Amino acid sequence: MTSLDIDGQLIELDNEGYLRDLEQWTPAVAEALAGQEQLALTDAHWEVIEVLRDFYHTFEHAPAMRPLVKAVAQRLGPEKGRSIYLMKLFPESPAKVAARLAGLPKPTNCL
Amino acid sequence: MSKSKSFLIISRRPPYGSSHARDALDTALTTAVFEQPVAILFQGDGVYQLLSGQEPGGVRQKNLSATLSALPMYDIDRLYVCARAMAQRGLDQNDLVLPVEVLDDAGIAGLIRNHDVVMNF
Amino acid sequence: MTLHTLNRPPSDRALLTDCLAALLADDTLLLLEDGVYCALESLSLPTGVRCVALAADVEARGIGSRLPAGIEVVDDAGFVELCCRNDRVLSWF
Amino acid sequence: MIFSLLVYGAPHSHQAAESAYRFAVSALNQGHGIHRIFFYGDGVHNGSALASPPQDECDLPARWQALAEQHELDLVVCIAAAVRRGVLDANEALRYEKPAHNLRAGFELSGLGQLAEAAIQSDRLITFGA
Repeated sequence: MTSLDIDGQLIELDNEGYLRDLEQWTPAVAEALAGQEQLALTDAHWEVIEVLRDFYHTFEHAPAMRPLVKAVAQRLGPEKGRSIYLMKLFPESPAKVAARLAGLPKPTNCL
Repeated sequence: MSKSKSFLIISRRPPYGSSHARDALDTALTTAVFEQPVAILFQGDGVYQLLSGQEPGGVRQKNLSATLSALPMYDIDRLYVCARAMAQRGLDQNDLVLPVEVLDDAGIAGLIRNHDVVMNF
Repeated sequence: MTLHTLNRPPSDRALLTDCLAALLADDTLLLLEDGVYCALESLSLPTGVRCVALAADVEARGIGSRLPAGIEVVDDAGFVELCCRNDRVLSWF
Repeated sequence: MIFSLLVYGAPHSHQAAESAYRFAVSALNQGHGIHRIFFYGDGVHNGSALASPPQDECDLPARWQALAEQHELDLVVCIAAAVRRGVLDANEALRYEKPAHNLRAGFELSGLGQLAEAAIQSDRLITFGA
């Protein structure tokens, strides 16, 4: 079992690096999780993470890639609402990687 | 995917009492992610899924109507309700969380014939 | 043409009503599992709709001799053939 | 003709799974193909390796497995429905840090996308609801 040490507070992760307790998410936790992926979070990352957290709180589920792209397009404009743009920010699987950093539940591998 | 088929999902069960309503919705979302055209018909007690004001925290479930509100994000915009189901329950469009088209029995029978795959939940 | 299957007894009134309302001429209604008990009611089917009941379920429930004249009984092979002959299969449950 | 089946009922609690099994056998006997059998909702319990009915009752999970081996059937258990209900393969047991796994040989866990794909690729999708 791994954990993050955020200013002396221990945040437990499961064996795939997802938060055990989603309530413990803070921006500092997101920074630390990103560090594990060798990602340095810029404003461009943060605005997508915000869209993702808003989506989750409004619709009560983490979006698949297509609705994520649509949500980003609606909020941040068509230039950013493209999968290529999101792939650059969150390599390999944007919906999955960004969801982990945003403190959303572990995906059920349902697609 | 090369082939495309039109899907109609009929959702007949009320929310929360069983997993049927959630399963119908998950099937609709997944089918849309597979880029197939999807329509949903709410029939029988299924129309209660659309009722506004749901607060299922006390029964420790997620808000189904919140996920239903995401349907436009998945480009699922053909939503139908059964006219009989609405009338029997004294409901009208103003009671619902999403805009829907009301269909009478003939409309529903025609809807079924117009879709390649019809799944009932 | 649609094959409709129904597997709930007639006491599930709302289901039976919605199923019957969805039938169009040339459709077939297949009753199976507890749905075979619906055959014992006088169902008002639209003209041109065929109603059949699944043999194993009719026998299991001992209602073969009680079936009204208009209801045909088909075996499992007949069920498969009906699926082939119709354009889609819609299950009411 | 190519069929896919959607099975919504658990063995024993509901007749749906047994009806689906008989349909599958009958379709195969007539020379039809079965693209996939998808187990959803409580139907995921058809994929349990631990179901233990008395010897004089039908062991449906064992029958599915035998039918799959005989005809190389694709038996897919919805992963999201299964892990919620405690039907796990070795990989998911590891992911969720569980002490055991119980998915029967011949079945695989996969996503709901496999249901959509089955409906697209098959001539008919037949639902056995519960």
